[in-house]
Formats: sequence, structure tokens, C-alpha cells
Amino acid sequence: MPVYYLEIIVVALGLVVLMVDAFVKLEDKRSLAWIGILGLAVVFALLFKVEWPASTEGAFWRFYSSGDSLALFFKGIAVLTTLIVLVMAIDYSPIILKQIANPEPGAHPQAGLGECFALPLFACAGLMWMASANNLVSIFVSLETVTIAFYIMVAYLRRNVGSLEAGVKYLILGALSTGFLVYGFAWLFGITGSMQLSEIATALANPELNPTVALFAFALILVGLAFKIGATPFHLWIPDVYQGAPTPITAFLSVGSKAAGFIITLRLLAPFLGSPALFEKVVLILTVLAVLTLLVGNLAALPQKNFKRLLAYSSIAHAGFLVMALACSPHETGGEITLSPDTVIAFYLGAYLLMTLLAFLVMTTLRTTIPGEERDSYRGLAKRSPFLAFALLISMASLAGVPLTAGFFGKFFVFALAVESQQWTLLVFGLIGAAAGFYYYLKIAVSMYLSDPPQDSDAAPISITPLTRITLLALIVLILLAGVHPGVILGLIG
Amino acid sequence: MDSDVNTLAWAVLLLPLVVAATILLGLKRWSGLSALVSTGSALLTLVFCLFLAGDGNETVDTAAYPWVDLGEHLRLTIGFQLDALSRGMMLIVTSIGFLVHLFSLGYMKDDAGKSRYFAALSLFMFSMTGIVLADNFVMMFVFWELVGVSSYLLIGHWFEKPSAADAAKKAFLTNRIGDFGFMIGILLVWILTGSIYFEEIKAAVGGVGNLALLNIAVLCVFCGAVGKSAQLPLHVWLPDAMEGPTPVSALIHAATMVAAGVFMLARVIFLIEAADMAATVITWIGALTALAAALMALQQNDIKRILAYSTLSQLGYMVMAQGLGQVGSDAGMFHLYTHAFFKALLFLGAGAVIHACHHEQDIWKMGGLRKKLPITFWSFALGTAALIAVPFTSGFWSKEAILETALNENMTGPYILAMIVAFLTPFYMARLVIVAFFGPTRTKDADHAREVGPVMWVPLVLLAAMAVFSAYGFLSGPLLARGRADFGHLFSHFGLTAILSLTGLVAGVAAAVYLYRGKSKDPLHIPLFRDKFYIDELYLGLVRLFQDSVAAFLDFVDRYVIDPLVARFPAGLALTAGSFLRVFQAGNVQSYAFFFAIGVIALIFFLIL
Amino acid sequence: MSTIEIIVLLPLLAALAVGLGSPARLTALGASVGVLLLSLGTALRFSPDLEGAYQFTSSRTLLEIAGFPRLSLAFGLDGMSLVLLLLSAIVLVAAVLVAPKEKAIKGSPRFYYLSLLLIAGGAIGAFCSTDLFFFYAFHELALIPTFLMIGFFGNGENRVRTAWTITLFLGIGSLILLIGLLLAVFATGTTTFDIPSLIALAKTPGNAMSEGTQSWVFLLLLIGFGVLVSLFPFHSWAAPAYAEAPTPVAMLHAGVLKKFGLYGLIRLALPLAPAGAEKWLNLLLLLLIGNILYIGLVTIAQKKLDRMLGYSSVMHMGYIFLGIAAGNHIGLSGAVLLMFAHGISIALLFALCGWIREQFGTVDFNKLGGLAKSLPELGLLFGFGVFASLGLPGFANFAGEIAIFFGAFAGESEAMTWIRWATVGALWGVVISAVYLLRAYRHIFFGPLPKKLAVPADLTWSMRIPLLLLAATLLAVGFAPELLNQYIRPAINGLLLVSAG
Amino acid sequence: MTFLFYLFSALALFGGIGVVVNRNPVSSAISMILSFLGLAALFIQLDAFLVGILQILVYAGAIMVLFLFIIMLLDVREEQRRRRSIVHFIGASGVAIAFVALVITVLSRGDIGKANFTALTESKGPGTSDVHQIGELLFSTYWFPVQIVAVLLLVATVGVVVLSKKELK
Amino acid sequence: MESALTLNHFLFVSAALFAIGLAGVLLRRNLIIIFMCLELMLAAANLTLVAFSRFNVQDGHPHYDGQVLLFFIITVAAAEVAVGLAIIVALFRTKETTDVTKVNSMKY
Repeated sequence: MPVYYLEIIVVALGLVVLMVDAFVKLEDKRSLAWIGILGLAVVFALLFKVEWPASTEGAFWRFYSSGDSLALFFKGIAVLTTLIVLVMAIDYSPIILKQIANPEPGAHPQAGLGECFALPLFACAGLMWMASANNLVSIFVSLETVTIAFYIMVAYLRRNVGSLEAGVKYLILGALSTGFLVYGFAWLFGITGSMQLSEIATALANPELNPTVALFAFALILVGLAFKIGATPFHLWIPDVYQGAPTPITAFLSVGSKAAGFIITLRLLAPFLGSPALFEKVVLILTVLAVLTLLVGNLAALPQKNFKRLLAYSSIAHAGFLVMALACSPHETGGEITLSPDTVIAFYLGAYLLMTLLAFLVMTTLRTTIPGEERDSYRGLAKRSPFLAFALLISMASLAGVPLTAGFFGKFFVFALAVESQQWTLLVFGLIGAAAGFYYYLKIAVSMYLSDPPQDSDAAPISITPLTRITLLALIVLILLAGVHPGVILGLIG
Repeated sequence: MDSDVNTLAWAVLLLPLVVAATILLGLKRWSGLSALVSTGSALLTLVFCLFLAGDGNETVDTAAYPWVDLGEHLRLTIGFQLDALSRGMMLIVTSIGFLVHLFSLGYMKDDAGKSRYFAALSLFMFSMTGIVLADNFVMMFVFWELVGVSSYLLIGHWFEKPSAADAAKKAFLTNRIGDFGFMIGILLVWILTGSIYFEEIKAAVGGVGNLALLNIAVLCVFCGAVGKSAQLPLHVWLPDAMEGPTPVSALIHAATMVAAGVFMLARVIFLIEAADMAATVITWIGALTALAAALMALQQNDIKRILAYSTLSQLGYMVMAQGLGQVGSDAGMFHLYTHAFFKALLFLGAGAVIHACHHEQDIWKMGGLRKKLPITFWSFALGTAALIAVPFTSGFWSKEAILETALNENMTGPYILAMIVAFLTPFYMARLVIVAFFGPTRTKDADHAREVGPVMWVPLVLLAAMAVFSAYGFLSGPLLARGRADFGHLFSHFGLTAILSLTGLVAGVAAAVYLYRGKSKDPLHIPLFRDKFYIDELYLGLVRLFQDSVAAFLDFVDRYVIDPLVARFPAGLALTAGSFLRVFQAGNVQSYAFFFAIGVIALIFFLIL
Repeated sequence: MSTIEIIVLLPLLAALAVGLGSPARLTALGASVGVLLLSLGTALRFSPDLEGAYQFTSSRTLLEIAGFPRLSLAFGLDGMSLVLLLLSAIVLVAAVLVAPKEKAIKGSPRFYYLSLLLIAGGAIGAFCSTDLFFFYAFHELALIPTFLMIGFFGNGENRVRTAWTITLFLGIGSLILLIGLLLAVFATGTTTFDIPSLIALAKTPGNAMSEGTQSWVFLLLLIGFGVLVSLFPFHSWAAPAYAEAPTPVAMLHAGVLKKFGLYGLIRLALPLAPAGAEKWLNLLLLLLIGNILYIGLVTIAQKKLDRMLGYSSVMHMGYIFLGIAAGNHIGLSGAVLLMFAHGISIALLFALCGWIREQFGTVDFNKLGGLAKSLPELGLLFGFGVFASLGLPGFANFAGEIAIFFGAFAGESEAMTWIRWATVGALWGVVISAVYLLRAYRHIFFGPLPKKLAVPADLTWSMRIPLLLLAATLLAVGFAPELLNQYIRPAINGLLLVSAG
Repeated sequence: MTFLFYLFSALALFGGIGVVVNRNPVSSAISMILSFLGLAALFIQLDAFLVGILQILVYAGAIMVLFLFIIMLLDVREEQRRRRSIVHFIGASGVAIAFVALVITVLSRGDIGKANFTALTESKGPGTSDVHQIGELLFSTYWFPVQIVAVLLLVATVGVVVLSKKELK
Repeated sequence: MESALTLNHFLFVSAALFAIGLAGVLLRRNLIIIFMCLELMLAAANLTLVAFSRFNVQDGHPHYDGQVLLFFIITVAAAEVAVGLAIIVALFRTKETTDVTKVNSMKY
């Protein structure tokens, strides 16, 4: 099956959900999510079946990279994330309904829920297009598709001040970063005379290139990208938006959006890194960004008491490690080094997907039974629900980078890369970051395992739907499996 | 024949260990049986040792047990050096050991921890045997330590008594300090000569280049002897060790533990001979110990303590002798041999007295025991005679030998000190005998004293005989490398030494008789001597100052400096930084945009700079 | 499945089984006895003649990207790891036996035994791995359960805080270690994580690291491993952690897991960066003297048995470091021997300390006394522990210590080198350890019995068996160190052969 | 032409400044329309007729009307002064000036900008106008991004409905 | 086209307008105005794009790829405005304000 069918199927899925929502009278609109979940599962399976066309002539391939297994991997991330987000959305739907439902008689009690399941699908299609985009235009449009979908989804709880506030903040800063990105695109187009990344790379490799102008364009683009991936100092939106957004959407933002941001970043950085005149400066600035991000993400997380915000800082922290990998880009591609930043980042994001989604999944499952998102609400969880506590423990251990979990290999590869490219400064800060990580992640474990449950909590057992349970189990198994056998993920990168 | 010797030696070594283990594992509940087994084994080892001694005086190679093989440079083995020195020493050790076992059967009859006592006694015999038979330094050190621990168990036998428990600890720790030096010494000798085996060291010691280090090495080795033989400044444990049961005191003081130090020096006399400076130091230390201990003995009231200090004093003689070369060493061993018998006699006699007086140990609360305990008295008196070197008793010959050697070696200073001791010893011993055995009985306990049973007095009588005659050739000949006869040339003329020591003897006894006859209270009052020159107090102060308060201080440092510095400070720094970073996260989107813009400016600036 | 794979996986599978609902104590006991028997069987089948070569090897390749070091789940034993495997197995059996019965555990017994098995599994896995990655990872595996055990089942008010401290310390230590290891791997430009191949590569002429790199590698490994072994001044986690950990955890951690760092230094740091070792020798000497003398004095100041034991275990690490600093056959053999001996003796002492705490509710020296009279068995076994710990001949510790001292003194020079001075300091430490250990013994077992103290019955058989197992091991190895030395000797020979070549 | 450039530039820039400084939202919006008109004129001056027109139609027309509509709908009042407005003013204008300064540096260092525009080939024939050219590009080469934009617009539509419908049915 | 006008002229105007928009974003309190300023920035960026499109002449024509991108940008901007205003309206409905300084319930 040609690869570009995948996005079409996903878009079609979204349309089906919308149509069914509009024209079929459903008692429980949550079954709409099943369409998405099953459909995405099929798409995920199809990912292993795609064919690349023999000929890449034709207009289409100007915008869509071919023979690109990295893109495929990121499409996989997008699909899987969306799938799990839909699973979460089912659990989370009572809260969504509370915030948007229409009290009037006659209205469907679940009005507005169908769109909630359709939008992630469209966003997913956008993310998949981003993974394959190899042209400034397709990068821009796919990126904006995703961004606009996220504006809506973040602000989805339209009676909830927090959600709307998050929406507004994301909107304003997102538009700001889009402005810079567009401005940067304009400059890049101006100095290279092309929108095609391959042609841009050729143009930038020209030794007569004026480095100032190129670096200016680079700076502007980097701003836009740093915003997407949450690198300091363009990370400030993350904690607030993550906190305010509906939890499944936070998960989506934290994994899907970030992963797509990274694939775009990899694509856009490649021409600059390939230019001998620019290489050093680019790496230097990436190093600075990485150091700042590592410090801010990890240190600011230390005093954090709200679990959702903590995960936000953690997402910044992990962005730090990822940027660190970027900054370890080799001067010349090929040669001895084959543990390329691309592979490392892809692996890291794969691992990050598993562990972050696991954490968020536990969080959404609990959201209806425990009072809030503060860390203290998780006190004594081990006594109330050993399974959820264990799941969260695995997730935290993996995020902290304890060996034999997927998260460790992520850090391991990043550190290996840094050692190999002799980025000692980065190593030191990576070390500080990882050390701080131990503290704040395990703090959750302390709450769950070592503290008594809060006085006012009811001791009622927490129910978990079978779907959630299976998803949780699958994630746990994958984390542990990838922790012993990283080939599980690395094999997919190809 | 050699294989027989081999078997015998191993049997001598291992029998007590097996007995100790058996008692510990199986016989604990049958205390009487334990005691008998232990005593029987002591007798058996004595017999074995007699066989060994009868085997002749030549050195025999025996099979060694490969204990640890650490590559080509160091193979630690358990093997025996069976020569005249060790055979003789073994005989002393086992014979005294057997007698102490025998005596203990009576003395410890009703003790609750009888099994434990005899197990420890056997362990002690095992350890002591190991020291004597050792053919290398490491093996000697191994058993050296084991002697330490078994003496710990014996001294602390009555561990409910805080004083006993403390004394045991003190003995062990003081010995450990000595062992600290000993181990360094062993290591230094090893790097200098390349071996830990006595015979190999003897062969290699001539080739040592770094003589200064050799001197230090010998002094370090000597430290071990200072600890075990309770020389200045590590003598403090020995008087306290009187807290143990009296037979233990006899064992430790007479022939075994304290003798081990002297024996060890005799064993490595070739090293001492090669290190002049160290030899001088050893002589001086010995002489000073002899004098200091004698002075302390003057003012003690506890019968066992007086004997303890006299032991110290006599050990001083022996150690002093070790610094005088091969001849001196043999003289020292000679004295060790004679001393073993009369001191065991004195201790057991004291034990009998104490036993009879219902565990009263203060001589001023005794008196008139001459008539109540005639056998004890007479044997005690013979022992005293030997100790104060009444001519023709065993002690006389050995002491003269040491003094003569000192004179011959031109060690005038130590010689003078030793002569003063020769006056002091008769004085305090006479004081003891007069106060305890003569005059009226002073307390009810002394009044009710009855002669002890034969199990206890038979050893006394045997020992009394030895105290008088042991120096003579028919007894000492087979036992010693060099006995009285070999020192004949020293006694060939009635010289300065004889005159001086006889004068000292007469003067000492006379002074004691004059001062103490018929007194019920001590007419002399010298706090400095009574309080042992305040050395214990000094040590206590030093320990408090340099150990306890430094420890407390370091504990404080560890809690409030190191831990905060290594752990809390970085953690706090990170937390503070984290809290500071929250300042940027003020919730206002416009301020975010502002930082965003600043970031853009900075980014562009650095990139196009 | 090779034998070693079974040995390594047995505790982990047992942990899984416990997690899934099999009877906790029984499963744990079965698994640990199984491990012990298998390890003993391995020891019997081990041929000591093969110098330094790994035996019973097995390997499964997990990850192979061209250019990146190959990763495989590989196990194997040489004499040194065999000794540590035996140590783990013995202490594990004792720890499981000492662990309270299910009913006596407040909280989830399932969780208790699961964590215990994981800790042991981590330790065993680390000692048996011949792949650098799993060598590291297995050690870390034990970290989280240790953390939870201390925080959850620990005793004392500050247990959560203590759990924190140990986790952060060990976590950070491991991170530093990780970087050191990565640096070493990439500096040799190698394509494998296989430890023997790595070492062989590092020795290939032209492939050796530059001295500057070696210096960094060794320093990082020293600090990384050092933190795990509570090298001064990174020791402040140890005493409170051991004092507050549940007894079996203290036994396993102080006895077994801590040895990982020392093992790593011998196994990796010395052969990979010999020049670095030489360069940092004096620093190491300084730090180990800190361990011995400074910590020794701190130990003297302790007023509670558990903390005292904690500090003493920190102090004794100094001797092993000294053996490592010596770097020669004698010293390294001694270090390995002492690792084993210390593991057993400290496990014995912690087990007894736990029993005392449980029975009397206190381990304060001032509140105890005179126990030897009414509890002679306890007194005897404790005495074994004390005397083993202070290095009395006849116990295994002595053999190790004396070898270390000789090793540190060895050399052609007839003068006092730095390491010899350090040895003199270490020897004084022997006096110090006698001071505090005898003080403890004196306070708890000698003297009169305090009036308020209610004395329980002496040790039951369920308690005696593990303790006797440990004590018997100590005595057996003490009397015949060759029991273990026969394995250690060829391993160290091989190691030095490689280092020299 | 130069004069026209300066004129329209001024219009665009002052319009922009008007947006920022007017405290009345309606005036801001009107200023914005002016600015867009100036901008559109500049586009046309750069021979980009289609996008110039689009700028007027879409931006100045549709978008700004939407803004105005919302301003009216929400009855947004005149903005109140901040307490420390001067600080904000300095901060914001500082950032703006710094940005411009940096761009000037870039422009002065870069050489491409100093060159004159090359003249276009005068081609008068069917299919050569930029409307024609761009239209063809959009529906031939660029068909794929157009499809994506279609999805984007769908998403936006759905989103706007969900977010702003008074009550969902 | 007269020779006096260079590319720099246009680029400068574009940058200045961009900076003005940025200043507006930082300065204004009304969310709607801020949003307008963001659109202004986007439009300013467009000028650069057009200028470069005109500058990079291809076959005697402006480089139309730039203008096509501009077309997409305008489209996207329109969609963005629609969604953005929807969000702002929704916020106004619940919070009765469009003042950005009052939208700060989540912090730290």
C-alpha cells in the first residue's frame, strides 16, 4: 500500500467520526472513540505494510519525502499517541461533558463529545504529514494544521477557565512563534531561492554563502522550533498550557506535538548542520539551548507539587536531553559514527511516548476518583490501587532513567552520543539534570508508596475499564521490554 | 621419626582447639565433663611435649599447612619450627598450663560458667602453642591475636562485674595497640628481607641495606612484645587483668601470655642483634619497666596486684635481657623459665589464700595465715624466696645471669636500675608475706580460713619444688638451650653483681621487717607509687581527649559539615535554583512573550555576533 | 538456558511469581536456596586452572547497530565473580530466613519479598554479567526496591528521608559511573560492551587510551563506584540507611550490593585505566584513610548499635580500597577475600542487630547490658560477628586484611612509600575498630543487666539457622581461606596478566 | 516609484504604530486596515498583484472585519493604563528597537540585499499574469498542500463551532 | 523599477513592521489587540517573502513559490484568526474580560 494512503485513511476516519456523530443517533457517544481506536490500530498495523513507490517523479514528492523510515517511525509515534489519547479521552469524557454540556432539556446529554474524538484524528493526520514533510510549504501547512487543532483541543473545555486560559496562552505564544517561523522561512527562501529542503541544503553548503544572513534565518526558524519542542527560553508556555488543557490533550501535546516538533527540527537543522560555514555556530547555540533547557526543566521541577505541572517540567527536561542529542551532531555525516542524533532522538521519543503516556493514562484514570492533580492526591495510592501505583512507579522510574526501563536507554544513548562527540559541558549538565530527575520523579513514588492516604479520601477501590487496563499493561510491558532489549524500538527506526 | 614429630606437633597444637570446639558445641551442659576433658587434654599435651623434648635439640622441618597462597611472593603457611627454644618453651607452657587446669578444677568448681571457662582455657593453650611453635611471623601473629582474644575471654570471665568486663576490654585493646606496631614490624621486616620465615629472615638479615629502617622495624616488632609482655608504656592492662579468676592470673602471668613477648624477642634475637639502636632501646625499656613496676608494687594492698606488679618487674628483667644479644636473650629465657614456676606458685598460693579467705584480697584484712594455711604458707614462702633471689633458689641464678650479662655488655644505666629493683623486690615481697601471713588475724574471713584441698595444694607443692630446684641442670638441662650450667662462667667469680644483689636482698628484707612487723596499717604513704604514677589516669585523660572527644567532634563534623557539604548543600542549591526559576513562570502570558522576545534577541545576537 | 542464566533469572522470576500471587516467603526461600545450591554446584564444577578466563559463559545478542557497541545479555563467571556469587547466595538465603514471617509484616508481605528478591537478583545479575551494560543495569535494578523497602518497611522516624538520601546518592553515583564507563568504551573505540573484549582491546597496542583519557576514566569510575561503596567523603548515606533499613535489606545491601562498586573497580577501572590508577593513587590513599581513620573515629562516637554497624561497614570499605590501591596480586586477592568476608560478617551483625531491635525495641547502648548471661547463644554469635569484624584470625576477615596489608607493603623499594604510610594508618584503624566493636560488645552483653530490661527467650532455631550459616562460613573461610583463594588466585592472575600485557 | 515606496512604507509603518498606540480598539483596528493597505501597495510595487489584492481582500477585508465584529460583539472598552506603563513601554520598545537594530546589522553585513532588483521579462500573453501562474501552481504542483489546508480549514470550522456555539445540541 | 530601491528597503520595512507588531504584543493589554498585532507580524513577514520572491527572479518572472507560500500563509492566518477569536470569545463568556493581565490563574 502506498505510504500516503495512511494519512488519507486517518483523515477519513476523522470524517467518519464526524459524520456518524452528525447523522447517527447514538446513546453513548463514547463508542465513537472506538471507531478511531480501531481505525488507528489498523493504520498502525498498516505502517508495517507500506510500500515506497519506485518513481518519485511528480509534484507530490516535492512535499513528501520518500523512502524515509525515520518518517515512518514518527508516523508510528503519531498514530500510537493518538490511539492512546482516544483511550484516555473515553475515561476522561465525564469531565469533558461536565465542562461543555448543555443543561437544556432536549439536547443530547453528550453533545460536543463527538468532535472531541474527531479532532485528535485530524491532528494525527497533520502530525503524520509533518513527519514526511520535506518542503517549507508542506512543513508550514501541516504544522499549522496540527497547531490549530491543538488551539481548539486545549481550549476545548469551554466553560472551564483553566482550559480557556491555557488555550489563550497557547494561542498567543503559538501565533508569536508562527510569526517568527514564517519570517525565518521567508529569509531562508530568500537566501536559497528554494522551498525544497534538499535544494536549500545544497544552497547553504555553498562556500560563498554569507553566514550572517543564513544564521539570522536560522535563528528565526530555531525560535519557532524551540517553541514547539519546549526548549528554554521558549518553554514558558508549557507548564501553564499543560496544566490547563484537558489531560488527554496534555498527553497529546506532550508526546505527539513534541515528537512532530522534533522531526521538523531534525529536517530543518540538517541543511544548516550540513553547511561547513555554519556548523560550529549552530552546534554552539544548540549546546547553549540544551544546557539552559536541562537546567530549567530539571531544576524548576524540583519544588513542583502539582503532578500535571511536574510532567510539564519533565517534558521540558526531556526536551533538554533531546536538544542535547541534537547538539551532539557530528561534523560530517557518515564516517565511523552511526549512532546518529536522528536515531537517538527517535529512540528517545519512542521511549518517552511509552512512559509519558503511561503516566498520563494513570492520571486520567484517577481523575474521576481522586480530588485533584496535586502530588498529595496520590498519597497512599499503593494501598488503594496497587496496579495503578505500580504502573505509575514504572513510568516514573523510566522517566527518571532507571536501568532496565526504556527511559534509561534513551538517556544512555544521549550520553553515549555526548561522550562520543566529546561534549563535556553537556555531559556535566546532563548529569545534573538526570540527578535532579531522580529526585522529583521518585517523589511521586514516595507519595504513592511511603505516605498514608489523605484523611478525607474514600477507600473505595478504583475501577479500571478493561481497555485502559490492557493499554496500561501493554505500556508497562513495552517499557520493560525495551529496557532490556532496545531493539524493540530501535528496530522500527530501521 | 620425623613424621612422628610432625604428628606430635600437630597433635599438641590442635588438641586444645578440638577440645575447645567440642566443649562449645556439645559439652556445654555437662560442665564437669568439660572440665575433665579440658584438663585431660592439657595433661596429654604435656606428655606429648615431653616426647617432643626428648626427641633431641636439633631443628626439625615439619609439614606445613598452606593457609593462603598469595602468589609467588607470599605464601602464608602454618608450620612449625621445632628447635631447643620452642621445645623448652612448650614444656614450660604445657606444664604450667596443666597445673593451672588442675588447680582450676578445684577453684572453679562451683562456677556457673565452668564450661565456658575451660573452653577458653583450652583455646588459650591452643593459641599459646601456636605462638611457640610458629616458624613464621604471620603464623605467630595469628596466634598472637588469638592469645589476645582468649585472654579477653578469661579475664572477662565474670563479665557481669563491670570491672572485669572493662579489664578484659582494656587488656585486649592495649594488646591491639602493641599488635599495631608488631604488624608494621612484620611488614617492614618482610620488605627488608623478603621473607616472613624466621630461618629465611635470619639468613637474609645481613644483607639489609636500609639499617635505619631495620632498626625501626625491630622496634615495631618489639611493640608487639611491649603489648603482650606489658612493658612500659603498655603495662596498664596487666594489673587490671587480676579481675579474672586467679588461676587465669597465674596462667597469664607466669608462663604464657606475658612470656609470649619475651619468647618472641628471643625467637627473633638475630634481628635485634642486627639492630643496635633498637637493642639499646629494648634494654632501657625493660629496665625502666622493672623499676617502675617495683615502685608501684611497694604501695599495693591487693595480694594479687602486688604479684602482678612483681610480674611486670620481672618481665622488665627478661625484656632487658633480650636487648643484650644472644647471651642476654638466653639469660632472659632462663629467667622466664624459672620465673614461670615460682610465679605460678605465688599466684596459685595467692589463689589458695583468697579462696580460703572467702575471696578477700586485701592483705591488710588477712594476717596470721601462717598457722591457718601451713602448706600454702610454706610453698608461698619458697616462691617468695625464689622471686627475691635468695641464693641457690632458681630465681637467684637466672637473675644473676641477666645482671652479669648487662654488666658484661656495658649497659651501666640499665644495670643500676636493675640493681635498685633487686633491693625493691625483697622489700615489697617481704612486706606482703609479713602482713598477710604473720601477726594476728585481722578479720573474720581470715579467722575462718581453712587449708585448701589437695587438688589445690598438690600443684603448690610441686611448684614449690620447682621454684627451688628448677635452675639446676638436671631439670633445666633438657629444657633450655642454655641453662644455669651454661652461664657458669658468669658465676665463676664472686663479683660486683653478687655483692650488690645480696646487699639489696638483705637490706630489702630488713627494711620490710623493720617497717611492717606487727603493723595493722601501712606506715608508708606514697600516693605516687600507690596510684601507679598516675599513668592510668593519664591514659584515661588521653583517651578521653584524643579519642572520645575527637570522635565526638568528628561525629559532629560528619553530621553537620561533611553531610551538608556533600549532600545537603548541592541539593539545597538545586532546590533554590528551582524555586528561583519559578519566578519566570508568573502566569502572565505577556511576560512569557517578553521573555520569548528577549530569547529571540539573545539568540540572534549570539548567532550573528 | 545455561546454569548462570538460571541463577540470575531465578530470583527475578521468583519476584514475578510473588507479584502474581504465589506464597511469598515460600517462593523466596525456594528461589534463594535454589540459587545457593546452583552456585555451590557451579563452584564445584569450576576449574581453577583456567587463568582469568570466564567459564559457564552464555550470550544473547540484543542490539547490533553498526558502529555502536554491540549489546548482549551475556553472563559468565571467573574466580572473582564466583566468589561474589557465593557471597550473594549465602547472604540471600540468610536474609530471606531472617526476614519476618508474612503475618509479622506490616503492609504487604508480597511487596516485601518481591523487593527482597529484586535486590538480590540485581546483585547476582551484576556479578555474573560480562556485558558492561547489564553489569551496570542489574545493579541499578536493586536501587528502587531498596528505596521502597527502606521507606516503607524501615524503622525510625526519618526512614523516608533516609530512603531518599540513599537513592539520590546511589543514583547520582551511578550516573557518574555511567559516564565514566561510556567514556572508557568510546575511548577504546570499540564495538562491544563485552567486558573481556573491552579489556583486551584496551591493552592492544595502539588502541590504548591516552593518559589524559585514562586519568578521566579512572577518576570518574573511582567517584562513581566510590559513591556506591561509600568512599569518603561520599559516605553520609550509608550509616543512616543501614540503621533504618529493614534487617534483610541492610544485610543484602551492606553485605552484597555494596561490593558491586569494589568489584567494578577491580574488574574495570584497574585494567581499563592503569595509568589513571597510578595518577590518582595518592588521592585514593587519602580518601581511604578518610574511610578508615576518620570514619573509624566517627564510629566510636556512635551511641546506637545500628548506626555503629553502619559506620563500621563504611570504615571497612577502606581496607578493600587499600587492597585495590595496592593493585598487585597480593592486595587484590586480599581485597576480594575481604569483600566476601565483610559481606558475611556484616550480614551476621545486622541480622543480630535486627533481632535485638525487634526483641528489646531499642539498640541504644545505654539501655542494654548484660545480655550474655541470659542469652548466651546470642552473645556467642554476636561475639563471632564482632571478632570477625575486628579482624581476628580464624575468621575470614583476617585473611583478607592481612593479605591487603602485605599487598600494600609489597614492592622492591626499601623505603616508606606513600602507600606504606597509608597502610600504617590503616593498621591503626584495626585498633580503632577493636575499640568500638568491643565497646559495643561490652555495653550490650557485659556488665549488669539493666533492671527495666525484659529479657526474651534466646534465639529460636528459625533464627539460628541463618546465623549459623553465616558464622560457619566465616569460620570455614577463616581457617581455610584457600577454599575461596583457589578461585581468586587464577582470576587475579588473569587480571594482572592482562593488565601487564 | 521611490516616492511611492516611501509613502506606502510610511502608511504601513504608521498604521502599525497606530495599532499599538491607540487605546481604543476600534481605532486600532482601523489603523491596522490602513497598515494593510500600505502593505498591499508595497506588494503590488513588487509586482505581486495577486497577493496584493488578496492582502486587501482577505486581510483588510475579511479578517479585519471579523476583528471589528468581535470588538463590537464583546463591547470592548478603551484600554486602561497600566500601573507601571513606562516600564512596559521601555521594555517593549527596547525589544522592538533591538530587533530592528539586529536586522539592520544583518542587512548591512549581508550583500544580497544591497543589490538592485533584476528587471522582469515583459511578457504579454495569456497565461503569463501572476494570477494565472500562481493559480496553475496551486492546482498542479501544490495540490498536496492545498489538500492539507483543506483539512486545516475543516478543523478550524469544527473548532469554531464547538467553541463558540452558544449551546451544543 | 528604479535603481534607487534595493531589496534592503523592503526588508527593512518588513522588519520594522514586524518589530512594531512585536512591541504591540508586549505592550497591549487587550487580547484582541494582541492578536491583531500578531497578525501584523505575520503580514510583515509576508512582505519579506514577497520581496524575496521578486528578488529571486526565475525565467524573468518573480519566484512564484514564494507567493504561493504567501497564499497559504494568508489562508492559515485567516483560519487562525477564526479559531483564536472563538477562543477569546469563549474566554470572555466565562471570565467577562479580554484583559490579558487577568488571565493568570495558573502559574509557577
